[in-house]
Amino acid sequence: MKRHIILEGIRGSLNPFTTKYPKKSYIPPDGFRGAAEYDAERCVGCGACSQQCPPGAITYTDDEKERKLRLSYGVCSFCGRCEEVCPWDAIHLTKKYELAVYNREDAETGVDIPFFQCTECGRPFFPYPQMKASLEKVGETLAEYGIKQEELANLISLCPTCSFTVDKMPERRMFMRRLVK
Amino acid sequence: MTSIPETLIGLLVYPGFLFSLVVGGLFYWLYRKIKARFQARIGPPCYQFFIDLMKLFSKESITPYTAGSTMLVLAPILSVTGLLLAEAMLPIGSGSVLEFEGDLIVALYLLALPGIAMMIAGTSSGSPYGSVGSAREASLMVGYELPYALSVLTLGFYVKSLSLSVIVRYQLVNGAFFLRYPMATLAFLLCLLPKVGRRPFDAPEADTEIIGGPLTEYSGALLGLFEVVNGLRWFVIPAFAVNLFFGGGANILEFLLKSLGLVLLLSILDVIHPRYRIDQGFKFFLKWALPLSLVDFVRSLVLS
Amino acid sequence: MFARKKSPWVMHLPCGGCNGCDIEVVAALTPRYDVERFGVLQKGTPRHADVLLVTGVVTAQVKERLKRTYEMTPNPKFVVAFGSCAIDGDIFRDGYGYAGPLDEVLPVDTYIPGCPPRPEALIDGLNKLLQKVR
Amino acid sequence: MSTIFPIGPFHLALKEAALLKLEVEGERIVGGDIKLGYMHRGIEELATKKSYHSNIFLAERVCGICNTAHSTCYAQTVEALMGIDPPARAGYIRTIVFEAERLQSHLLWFGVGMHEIGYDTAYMYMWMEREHALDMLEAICGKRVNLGINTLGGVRRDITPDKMSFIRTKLDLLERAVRKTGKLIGEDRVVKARVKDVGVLTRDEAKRLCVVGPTARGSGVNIDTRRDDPYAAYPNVEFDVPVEEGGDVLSRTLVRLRELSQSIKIIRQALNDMPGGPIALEELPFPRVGEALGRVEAHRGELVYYIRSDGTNSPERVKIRTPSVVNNNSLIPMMLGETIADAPIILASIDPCFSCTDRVTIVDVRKNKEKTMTLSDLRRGRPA
Repeated sequence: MKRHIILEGIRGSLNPFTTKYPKKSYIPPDGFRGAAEYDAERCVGCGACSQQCPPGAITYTDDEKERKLRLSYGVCSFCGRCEEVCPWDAIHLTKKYELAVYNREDAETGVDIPFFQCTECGRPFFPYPQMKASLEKVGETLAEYGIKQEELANLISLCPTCSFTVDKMPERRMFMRRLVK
Repeated sequence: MTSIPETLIGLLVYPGFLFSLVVGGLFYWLYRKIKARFQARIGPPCYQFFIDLMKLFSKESITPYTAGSTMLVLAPILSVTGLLLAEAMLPIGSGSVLEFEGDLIVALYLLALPGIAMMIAGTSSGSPYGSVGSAREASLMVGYELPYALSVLTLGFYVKSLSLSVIVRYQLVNGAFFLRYPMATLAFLLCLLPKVGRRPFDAPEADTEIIGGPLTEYSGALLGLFEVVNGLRWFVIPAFAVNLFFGGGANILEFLLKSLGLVLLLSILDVIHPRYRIDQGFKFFLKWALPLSLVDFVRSLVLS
Repeated sequence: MFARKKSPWVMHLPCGGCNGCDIEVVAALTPRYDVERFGVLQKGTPRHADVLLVTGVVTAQVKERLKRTYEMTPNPKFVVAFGSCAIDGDIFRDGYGYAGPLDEVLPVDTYIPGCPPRPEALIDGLNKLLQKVR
Repeated sequence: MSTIFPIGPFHLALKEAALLKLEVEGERIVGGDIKLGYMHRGIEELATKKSYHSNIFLAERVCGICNTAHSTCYAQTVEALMGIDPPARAGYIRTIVFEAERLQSHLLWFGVGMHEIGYDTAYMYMWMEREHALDMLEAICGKRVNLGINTLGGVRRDITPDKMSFIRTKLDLLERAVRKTGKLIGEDRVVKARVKDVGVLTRDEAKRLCVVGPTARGSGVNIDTRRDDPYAAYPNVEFDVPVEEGGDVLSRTLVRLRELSQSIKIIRQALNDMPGGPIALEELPFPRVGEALGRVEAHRGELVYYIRSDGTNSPERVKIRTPSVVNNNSLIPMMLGETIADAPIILASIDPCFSCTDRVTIVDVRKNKEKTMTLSDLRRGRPA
């Protein structure tokens, strides 16, 4: 009646099932959903991840110079939604799982995206890489309508306040008219 | 007759407290290691028991407001003392520290002290888990003490002496008792399991049912004392059995090897069994251990 | 102290989590991860514990109990927040049942983020905690 | 004279916080009460604040052990609201993950059940074998727990051919483990002594209390949502629904044991018959105004989701009826007349999941001022 457990025990004691973890690190399989990390080269600071994050782990704050995107691992549910929605393929779930820290504030990652400064007043108002990327994307289409990229770039390089000032108004109106046509 | 300093050394260093604590600690580690290996795990390192002790003695001891504090402190001390005195009476290798006619009976009942201390600990802690634990300990003791004492007395009646050293010497000449009285030996071994608090009779300390049992409220140094008891009993109780049924030992090495074998047996029994419910455990002793010991007891009365 | 580093007895306090962390804690005790090789034992009563391992969000109901359990633990004691829920509330942080992060209730020594963290992360976290113990 | 014997809120037998107050006379249980709500997180209210998509991850975190059951049920309910059907391949993947999770959940249960009766060696073995099921899940979904495989209109990860062969090797290991489990538990006399005729729930009582899942099937009530109202790929696979008549802990154990081999059978079939095609729909319509009800057979019994939509981006009302809600009611009738030593195994035998349950109780933070012996007595200073 105890035969099975004794056999099992002998088999178990001959080859233990235990990993050698702290000495030999564990490599998770492909597709493992570990800590998410930003690719600073690719991120344009659009904040799509922050919009879609189910627990709201990704937040961004804008200051004078840059947009600070922050992902707090203490809130993150490691679902991989950010990776799914990122239009620029700039956030990835890595295979990292050893995340223990002493302070709650340390458990975070993020990127700082510099702002584009208004050519007129010098006020920063928009993430620079996002502007560059969207210009590239939109530029080709607009070229078919005979609008040059520089023209567009000139216009959107003004902050909302400046682009609605009196001396800029006619230029903007002309542009909009051509766009609508 | 030995002098007082010698007795003290015998009691506290060798073969008393320190020696048996070290050996008991190693035996306890062995038990944990066997358990781990049987479960396909690695298990703790060999110094684990001593590390645990050091840590527990460096920790704060909390006396719960509801507990009877005197009894709470006395219980582990009672337990340690009982085991130590019993240990002093056992002939380990050659000769014991305290030796007198009738020491068998005294050792028998000194070894019941840890159980009684458990009961005191449980009732005095004022926790419901503790009181349930001590009630279980009590009912289990009623179950196992009778076959336990009977199987020991079997030997006493056979050699017509209540002295441990006489029994051991008799065995050295005429062969170990477990050949002569296999049933009493079996009953005695069964009673050892609840004595060391192991499965299938560990209901008093069943962690999934009543958390820590009687020890629920203990912390720090007092818990450390109970850990000491735990270590000591892993040596003293197998040693008692070796002396009584397995012919003691001509020298210390033989003695230790025999105890080691017994520890291995107890560990494996523990590992392959689930826990009996308390009434089932009680019934088990009445149904199996008591008749077994009774048969050999009657046999020894007739034979002697 | 050396002894303290080698024998952390853990009491596991499951608060209002989803169970995910709880089963990973138990998985750490079982053959594949076997934390007993580092001297870790799971204890059922706070009196025996050195490390309180808190999993799950701190709900309004469990808050008082947590404080009480912490009081019952003898010194020196350490608290580990296991899983994102205990650290900052994870996905439940907007709900009305959430009563704030764990470190507003108890002083937390080590945070182990993850939802749930792998048992390896628990071993790693305990190692980091014990490095801090002097 | 009866005393109150508390189990919980933090207790080794419970992997979650709950307080079970048992009135005992000596060791015998004469009455009792369950106090839940320690895990109340307000999920149903929270679900109305989040978008339909985010709620998948919220539903998953209702319970970590049966998380795919929750997310599948939620996704199916929302898909019903949207009026779409996920691709066939997605249904098969859902079925595979669902059954793999049932494997790990039942093995987990065996481990916990054995732990309650002190059979630590068997407990360790069950959890060792469970690691194979977890490996399988990790390979498919990228995580051991909280798998996140479901999305609206399909699944997020595909099962590639090399993953398929990995799953097959793990299934062989698990099949061997299931056979061994049967021997370990079925042929052990001490285990039998602990679980036979303990915690009996008769068939009539089971029907009266409306219990579901293995608890009901252990009492001879033949219900299984997978067969009665098939979803995902269940209409296309063959399997039996094990039913035992005994109604005691042993019957519930045997039901789970036989379900394990059925799960392996289902996964094998699903792997073999898996059709090609996309794994998720590209375009999703907006949920129509109205309500929908979805149900699946979770590992503990029937799980029901009710969602009402008001045409916005987040549901107007989400109601979750988890199996543990109904099964918990059967606890006290089962425990009456048994001893304290049996309480944990009876408690475990229904596989209670309090994190599933604690969603709708009223939050009550008043201090525990009863005169009975509760956990407050364990405190250093008793409240005056």
